[in-house]
Amino acid sequence: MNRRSDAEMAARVAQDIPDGAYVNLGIGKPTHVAAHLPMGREVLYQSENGLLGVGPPPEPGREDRELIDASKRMVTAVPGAAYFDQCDSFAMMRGGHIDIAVLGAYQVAETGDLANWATLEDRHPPAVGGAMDLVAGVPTILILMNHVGKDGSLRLLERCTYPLTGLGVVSRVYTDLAVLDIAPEGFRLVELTSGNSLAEVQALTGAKIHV
Amino acid sequence: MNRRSDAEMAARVAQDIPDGAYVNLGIGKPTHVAAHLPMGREVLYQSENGLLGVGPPPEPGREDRELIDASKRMVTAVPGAAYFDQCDSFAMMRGGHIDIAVLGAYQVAETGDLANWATLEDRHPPAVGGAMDLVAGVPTILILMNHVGKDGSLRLLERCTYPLTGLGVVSRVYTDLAVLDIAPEGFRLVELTSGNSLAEVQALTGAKIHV
Amino acid sequence: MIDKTCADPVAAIQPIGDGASVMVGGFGTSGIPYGLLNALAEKGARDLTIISNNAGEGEAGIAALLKLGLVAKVICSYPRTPGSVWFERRYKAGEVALEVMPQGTLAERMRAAGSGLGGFFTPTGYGTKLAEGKETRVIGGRGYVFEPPLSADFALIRGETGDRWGNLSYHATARNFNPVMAMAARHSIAEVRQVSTEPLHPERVVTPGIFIASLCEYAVRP
Amino acid sequence: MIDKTCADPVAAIQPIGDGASVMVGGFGTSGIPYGLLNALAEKGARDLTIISNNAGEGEAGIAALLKLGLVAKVICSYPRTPGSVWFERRYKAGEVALEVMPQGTLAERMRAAGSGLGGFFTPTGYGTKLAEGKETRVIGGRGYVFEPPLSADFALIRGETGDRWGNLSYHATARNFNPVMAMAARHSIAEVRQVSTEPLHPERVVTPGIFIASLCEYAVRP
Repeated sequence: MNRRSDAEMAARVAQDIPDGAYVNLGIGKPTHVAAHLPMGREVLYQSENGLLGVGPPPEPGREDRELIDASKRMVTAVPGAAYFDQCDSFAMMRGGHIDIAVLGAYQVAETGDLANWATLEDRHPPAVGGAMDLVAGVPTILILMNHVGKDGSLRLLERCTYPLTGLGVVSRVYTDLAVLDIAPEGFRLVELTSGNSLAEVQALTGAKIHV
Repeated sequence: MNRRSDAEMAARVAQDIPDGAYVNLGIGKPTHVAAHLPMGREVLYQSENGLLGVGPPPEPGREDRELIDASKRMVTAVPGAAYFDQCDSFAMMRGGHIDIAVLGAYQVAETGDLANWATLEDRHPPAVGGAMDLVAGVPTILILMNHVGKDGSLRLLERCTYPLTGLGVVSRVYTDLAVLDIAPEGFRLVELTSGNSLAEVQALTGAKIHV
Repeated sequence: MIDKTCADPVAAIQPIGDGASVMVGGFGTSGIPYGLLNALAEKGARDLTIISNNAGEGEAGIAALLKLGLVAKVICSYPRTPGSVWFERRYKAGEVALEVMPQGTLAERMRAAGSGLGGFFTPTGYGTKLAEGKETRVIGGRGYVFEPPLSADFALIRGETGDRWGNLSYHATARNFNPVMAMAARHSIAEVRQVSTEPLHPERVVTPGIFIASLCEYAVRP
Repeated sequence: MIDKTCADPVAAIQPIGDGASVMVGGFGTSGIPYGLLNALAEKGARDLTIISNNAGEGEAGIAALLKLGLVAKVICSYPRTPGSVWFERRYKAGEVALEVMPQGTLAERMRAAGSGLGGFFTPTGYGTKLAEGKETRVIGGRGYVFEPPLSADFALIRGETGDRWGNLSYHATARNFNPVMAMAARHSIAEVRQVSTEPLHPERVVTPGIFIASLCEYAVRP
């Protein structure tokens, strides 16, 4: 199988982010999307902890440990940025003001259900953060994930088996193997990673891929 | 009958406002309370339109038509003041952060019910403003009013006949004739305006005054 | 590139058509977007629902819309300002509908809309005429009234300084309803005393630009 | 005269006793009132309920309270920060109770408490495990969960500059939960990098002093 690297997946997501969009990038892989935005587009990234206009990491010697993103990494603020408190930050999410959120996932169902905050095997304390608020309010939820789990488990399914983050919320899934829309009939193929056949990808998908 | 003037009534209310209090003064007569605060006390006055720390009127030549109080008169901001929006302003009221509100009234009942936003005869459109929010949240509601209406109607009653602003919300009533607490048993005498007898004041009160 | 600036109030209010619901910032005469309201009066969009704290005074602003007969309904908390003659005239003639609610409830219903909430319970107005017909609930021994969110097609906002991203600062008590209306409406239009070519400092932004669709300069102070 | 300044964190946290519920500002390591938390750890108040976004990391702050066994319960949204070893240890040993809720719901419940509301309906978490056992309602075709207000005995706040009236400004993303916690708790205590002898400019105040019971200087940056 040909697989998109993490950077290639992030770059593919970035292609779909239009000029002028307000975008929340989830912790982990989604944070890399910003680095791949095509030239000529101005996008404002929101960080749930109270910043609209997240910029790149600070230059050495200019770090500010009180200016961080949701992943708790030090960042900068771009021109046009604003700071605000948690209430305003989550108003932006729940109120539908943020256009797009890019999130990771454990599982996505063909109905658009998303599971990305807890597994069944998890021995750590449960931790949800802002994920449920994002999917409750942001109109376009893009998922960036590996198509298959490290243990070989299928992750694109008819129904999620892990606890849900939200019901019917996902718009599109970007994996190392394919890009799939959530359509009324279920997963609908947008594109295969070059060199893979539909049959190969279908075999690694727990629900029908419609073409 | 001996009657306190408006200025004397305002000064009497001001005696009861402790140092360090956060106070909302309603439109009309209550706005005059600030001018009578005893020396040595620092009180911050809130104006519902978004100012905590209302100061005296501006000196000539220093007016700012965008710095006004709830009565829409130009004011100043004292040292320690803050501006904020309507949501935060009403959070201060409803959330119990403002200590005292001084309001006018059409009628007060011995149960502490207050009617101060509409009458039955009123031919104007109804207008409520912030009065209901104040009485819903501010723990101490002081009422500054004339004991008897201009038409001779009684205004301190067993039950209000006008539409209510709030139920059981009044702490104390200051009139031109007396100061009365709302106690479990009803109106309880605090003091009579000097020179009046209890019998005289009782005759002008629509509910029993307990001593 | 993000650039939400518009040439002038006329261009900014262009999307507002007949039958629109329009939130209008301001309290008394402070923080009212007179430039946008003048442009709207000139355009003559009809059958408007105006949502504001007051119902206009004098001859300008909301009063001008009422005078021209462009307003079908007013939703507000305090329509009885001295000088609200045009509202009184239209109201008494039965030419404009009125919905009155407590000022804090008006603000909080807007915030609920802007924040994606489905409604809230407030103690304000419990047991009064303004709660008649509404769902109530006793919580912890206190009575509360259920209030739904309040959105609008448009909001007209008055700010002090704005930048091309739509970030706004305000001046003194001209802030009042402007920030919450900017959140609550589907399309929020701001006039500012000054459009700055430099971005506002991120600590000084009161309304982040995400809540603003377009802005224009209108330098006249009230 | 209003003067809410305290000599130091030890004096400021003096009212906090055993069994108190304590909101703690901060997200990650930004905006955490380390000075107040250190003083609280030193005092050794026991059986605390800590309400915060995270559950501490490393050895300082909330982690120090957990290490010392002073915490009976944590209410938070995200206790699984890398380095939250003391929380994990106490949690796995059954020595600390945990209540997890979505981050926006945590913030909004605090705001409801601070604003005198009786609760609200949020779409967040509808249909998920975190909504189990909660009242739900379908409004306009969407599902919502009822959430009650969340208050606390105390809040520990980290600000940038404060004045004797308790007015606070913040620095960058250190703002986070601090303003809403200041509103929500019955007694809010702030540490600030600098107590200013001049009043803050009224346009620059983020937390008006009415929400702050006392404040002290703690100049150490994280």
